[in-house]
Amino acid sequence: MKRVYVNEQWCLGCHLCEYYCAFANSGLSDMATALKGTRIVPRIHVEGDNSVSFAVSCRHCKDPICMQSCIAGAIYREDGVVRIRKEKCVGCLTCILVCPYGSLTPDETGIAQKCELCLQNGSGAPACVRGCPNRAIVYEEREDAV
Amino acid sequence: MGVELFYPEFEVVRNYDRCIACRVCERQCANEVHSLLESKGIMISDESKCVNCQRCVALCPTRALKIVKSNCTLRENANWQNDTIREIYKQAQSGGILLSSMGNPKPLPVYWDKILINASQVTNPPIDPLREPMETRVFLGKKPERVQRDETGALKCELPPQLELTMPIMFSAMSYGSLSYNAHASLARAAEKLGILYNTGEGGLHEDFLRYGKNTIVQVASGRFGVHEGYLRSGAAIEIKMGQGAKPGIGGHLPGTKIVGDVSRTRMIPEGTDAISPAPHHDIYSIEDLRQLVFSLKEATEYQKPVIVKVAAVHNIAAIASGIARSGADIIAIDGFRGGTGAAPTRIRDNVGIPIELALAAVDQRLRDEGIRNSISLVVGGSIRNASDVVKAIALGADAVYIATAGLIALGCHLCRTCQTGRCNWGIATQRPDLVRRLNPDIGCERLVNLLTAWQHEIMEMMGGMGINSIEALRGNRLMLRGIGLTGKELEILGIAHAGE
Amino acid sequence: MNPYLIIGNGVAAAGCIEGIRSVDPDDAITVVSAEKHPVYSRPLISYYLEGKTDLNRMQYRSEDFYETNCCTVIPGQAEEIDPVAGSVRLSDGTTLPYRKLCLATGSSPFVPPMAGLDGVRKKSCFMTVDDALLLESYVTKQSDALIIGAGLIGLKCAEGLRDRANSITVCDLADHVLSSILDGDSAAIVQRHLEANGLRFRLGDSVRQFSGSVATLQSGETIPFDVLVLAVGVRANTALLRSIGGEVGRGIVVNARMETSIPDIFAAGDCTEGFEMTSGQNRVVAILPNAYRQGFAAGVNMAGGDAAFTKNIPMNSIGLFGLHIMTAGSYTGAPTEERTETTLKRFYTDAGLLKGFILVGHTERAGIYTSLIREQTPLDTIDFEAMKKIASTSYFSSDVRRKKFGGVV
Amino acid sequence: MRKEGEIRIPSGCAIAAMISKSGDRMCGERIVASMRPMHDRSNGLGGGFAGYGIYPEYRDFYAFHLFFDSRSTRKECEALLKEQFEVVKGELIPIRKTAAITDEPIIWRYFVAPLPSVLRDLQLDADELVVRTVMKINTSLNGAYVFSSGKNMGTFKAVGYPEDVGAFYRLDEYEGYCWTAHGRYPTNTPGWWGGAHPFTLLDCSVVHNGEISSYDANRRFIEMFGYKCTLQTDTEVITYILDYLMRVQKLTAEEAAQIIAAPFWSTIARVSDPAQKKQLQYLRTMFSSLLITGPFSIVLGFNGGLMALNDRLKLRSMVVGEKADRVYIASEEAAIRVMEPDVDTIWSPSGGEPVVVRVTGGQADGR
Repeated sequence: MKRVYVNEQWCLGCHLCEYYCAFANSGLSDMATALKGTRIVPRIHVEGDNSVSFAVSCRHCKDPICMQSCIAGAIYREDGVVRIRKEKCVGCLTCILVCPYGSLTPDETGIAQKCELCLQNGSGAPACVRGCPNRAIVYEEREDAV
Repeated sequence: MGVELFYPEFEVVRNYDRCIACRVCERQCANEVHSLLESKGIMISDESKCVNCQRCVALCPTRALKIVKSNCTLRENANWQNDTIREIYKQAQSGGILLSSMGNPKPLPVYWDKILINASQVTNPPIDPLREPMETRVFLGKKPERVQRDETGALKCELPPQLELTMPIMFSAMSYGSLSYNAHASLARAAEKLGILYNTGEGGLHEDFLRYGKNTIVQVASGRFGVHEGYLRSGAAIEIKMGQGAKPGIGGHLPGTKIVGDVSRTRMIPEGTDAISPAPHHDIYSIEDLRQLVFSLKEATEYQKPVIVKVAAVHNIAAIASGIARSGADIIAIDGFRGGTGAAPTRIRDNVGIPIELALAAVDQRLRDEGIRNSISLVVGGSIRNASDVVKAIALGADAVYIATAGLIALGCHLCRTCQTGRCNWGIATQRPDLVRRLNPDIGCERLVNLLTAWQHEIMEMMGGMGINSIEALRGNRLMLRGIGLTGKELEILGIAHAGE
Repeated sequence: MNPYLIIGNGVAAAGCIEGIRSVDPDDAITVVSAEKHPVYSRPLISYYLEGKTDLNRMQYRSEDFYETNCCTVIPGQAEEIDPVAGSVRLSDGTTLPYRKLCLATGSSPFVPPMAGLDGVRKKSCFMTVDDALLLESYVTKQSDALIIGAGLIGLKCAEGLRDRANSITVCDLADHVLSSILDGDSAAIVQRHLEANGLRFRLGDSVRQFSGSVATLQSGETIPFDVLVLAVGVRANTALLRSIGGEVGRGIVVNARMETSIPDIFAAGDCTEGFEMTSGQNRVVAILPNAYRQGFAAGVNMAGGDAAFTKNIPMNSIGLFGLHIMTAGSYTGAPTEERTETTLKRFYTDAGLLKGFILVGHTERAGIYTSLIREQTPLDTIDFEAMKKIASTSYFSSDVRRKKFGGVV
Repeated sequence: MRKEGEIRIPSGCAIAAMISKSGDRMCGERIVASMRPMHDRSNGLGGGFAGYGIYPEYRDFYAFHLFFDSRSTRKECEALLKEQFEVVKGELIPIRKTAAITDEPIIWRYFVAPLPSVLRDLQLDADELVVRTVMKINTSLNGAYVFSSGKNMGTFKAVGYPEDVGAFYRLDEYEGYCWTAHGRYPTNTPGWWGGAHPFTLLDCSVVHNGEISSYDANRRFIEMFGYKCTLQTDTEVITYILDYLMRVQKLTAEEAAQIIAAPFWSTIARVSDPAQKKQLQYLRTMFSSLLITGPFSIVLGFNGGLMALNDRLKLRSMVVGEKADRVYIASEEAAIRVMEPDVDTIWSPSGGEPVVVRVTGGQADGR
């Protein structure tokens, strides 16, 4: 399946992916309206400093430990995509405690959220990928880990 | 001086209704124009630092930014124009030569725009490039005067070394050092994909790019940076740079701040030292000296590589070209006065040299008058901006063109003309690693390939319109051109008739 | 052929079902359930009281879970295993034959003897959804609740009851809260937060005697209450295996394949004890993530596959009135910490490895810390000093990052 | 309107040719007749013929055909000729006055041989001296125009329809082993006698139908080698190209065809014979400026044979018929049927595929 990958060689640390992510998941049609005056809570985040930076979002593991560990059974896999049933999540954050990539975050209400590849929010391709100015984030099929 | 005598040239216009304070502009501006006013949570700008490179404008996700030319002007004066006065203020403050980058921006004639191209109607059918073969392949190099046959009567089919190009376009010299690693990688990869050549410029060849040797022209300039036997052998051709259109008669000066790491190693000079190319080659003070260097280089490469001699278009270019054609060189490259540069004295850039169109027409005709046009190929550069410029150049008599600025624009250059600062926000003319990273060669290569693929299609369309299905039938085919609004003298030099004739 | 048999119907059982089905899509599975509910998330019962979830959303799997997995659920209590015949007898006398058996019997509340306890009318443990429903029926806005036990269960219960009751007092013999996962120092931060949220504590004390609706503590203090919650501790349900001579410690002893000492009998979940890597010993690590993963491994192996449950460490993520506490591993070796009035980050390292941590009020990317423990990442290969400040994969080498992020994991 | 030489003149046309492989001489009347069914391909502004083997008695002399404006020009020209040539005969070309052909200039022919002393002085071969003389007369002697200069061959052309031109020049009284013919349909000339086809230089004659788009590229290249394209017609430049390739560079007709109608690079890439491939690459690269693009069908006549050739896209019609030792070529099959109603085979050559016919006996001086 296609996943989001980051090539840190090309990441500029511009954080645009975070804003495009937040916008894509806002459900609004205008970015300024959606994000003005808010503290964004994106599902992808840029780590690193000026010399090395990279964006991290869910790896959509084949054997997702977040899903196995979810005390509410709120995390599930659908066609390889690891997703959260938000209405079931109680915000215990066990998923955050177990994810070795740091891919999950609490949303504005304390409920866990993660990248779901923009499959349900009407963006088509992941918004972070489309918004990346330097093709540091790509959405593609890969085999095993390099 | 405590007073800035001039209002900033540009204004940053921020639409606060749209600005979401994401700080992309701040992170992406190497000139530190933007910053967040934490206390109010809003973005502010220091416009005096803005060079109008448009990086912030391009990346602003809500299109909250635009950069406009300040309309704070001095009283109008056709003689003492704003720019003129600004330059005086600058020099009065600095005491130095004014430096600029990229090509001559002055409103001097662009002859390409005064030349029109023909098309077939009725008596001769246009050719549809989507249906019929349309050939743009060219071979650059010397062609012998006579065919030879062996004892059996068969033709001897050996030619002196030729450069094969899928289209009559090459990337002209831009050194590693003046350009970033990623810009060079983009050019090299695109040249390989396109089946054309790029040019190392005078900065030597980074070892990572040795693999693109078949698509590389290695340049030997007056500073001889990075020149060694392996370097000469690693390319497809060798170019001796005698001059550059943006600064004829001037050497080069790459500031020590750009001579870092790999650049220093590739140039074979210590880190931090200024790389100074002398105005002349100190072993070439005459045409016969040039001949010696041409043959030295041929000897060093066993006569396997064509030698290009690049000169700036100056007043007596026709005679110079004739001399070069007889020097043993295989290809002559002429760079017109609108050609770009990473840094040049402003006065030189804006006032020295002649337009490439006139130089090309004069040189091509002169070489034909002397009957030696086929013994040398002619490449022209210096602001070839689009496919029709290419078609016109070929029809005037060029074998191929060199492009550089157009390529850089494809890579993202916005012609802010401040390459000399080394703070290129587009990752092109800089060595700062965080800025270099902004140019992903995957994208750069793709965009260059796209650009030239598009140009090739356009060239084919125009050729087809003229009923020509191979580029060699366009070369020197000046009947396909007509001048518009040109004087009799200009038409005479260009060797074309006026529209309507 | 006899079906796969699972005793218990909790999360470990669900994991076991899914584990079996990942290998064997067809053969019958029988589940013996002591509770009348389909598998639900036990830790959610406090959220139920709090109103953050409901009985429907507490379902661990979808409604058709058993049907789509071809499972037969039999209500009942398993009484005895006949390992020779390969069958289990239920309390109603039914005998269920098995091909492979998985014991997912979980644990039961441990209630120490307390004088007068029988005379308390409104009392409950806090383990099951039935416990929660019972408590819900007891508690009114005017109720004063007394909770015996300031561990995870007791405090989550307190959180769930706070807005439903008039007052809540928590009493524990230990001198600090969450004594199973925090030391006194770190617990103090948590306790202050809980007190600020209206809980009252009586620590280092225990009930000497109940007299109707008044508890008298060892210290002599008397605490009147309307509702009593017993959350002292739990014990693994090991009797079934113990009675046929299987190896049992604090839990049913299993290996990494989740096999017990008796052939064809597996065990998973809170009832087991297995190798725990940070202590280097067998331990009962009764946490939900383990239950599922152990169940799944057991299921795979029962169906003839090969799966191992490894990298087992204790870990907990618990939120109390908005304050998150995350802990993992063992608190052995040298601690280093950073703290504020309300937050704490403490790491325990030993022999160049991270052994455990306590985070109070920090959650960001905590899984990276957990992975350092589980992967036994040598700390000298990363910038651990920076990592301690904020978890980030940027402190790994770019090579490691390429491996982590470059492909399918 | 300006005439040939003052402006570039493209034109559409009819062409025809016939040749006897064994060198049998054929009466000129047949070739004249072949042009009648193609009447509509001309517009009366030019017609002409070239015959090979027509002057057997003067076979060793260059036969110069000239138009003169006036007697004085003729005298001036004759004086010039005599400086470098021995003129063995000079006479008016016989004509038959008809109503269809008017305003004729003074039309003379001379049979000449270069003076050996001149060749020695100038270090030139005879052909080259002839070429230079032709160029000189045609560029600098106003009112004189050499329209034929080969040995044992001659060109006859005029303003008018070709069939009338044939009658005017009394071609029924000539016999040759090879004839080519041309009817002209120029689009921007009032018609000029010198501008009619065939165009010749030495024995090389070209009739051409088409409008080449490579004209100026070809012209500016070929002019490097002493040729002067004074008429600015396609035929002229093609003639010079073929003269340059075949006489100066000593290439064969087939090799010349591989240059002017070079195969596409993609075609060359598919050639399996490596030697052949290399030659095609070589010729195309070496003489790239002599590639002719745009529509053309030409018949090149030379002593001892002819070559018919289409542009590589075959944008003009051309058919070839054969009967016994005779080969017929024409823009339209109808013309061939007039020359030989009962041909053995008839076909249409592909674009860029040269049809070369060589004569093995009779009057031919083979190349």
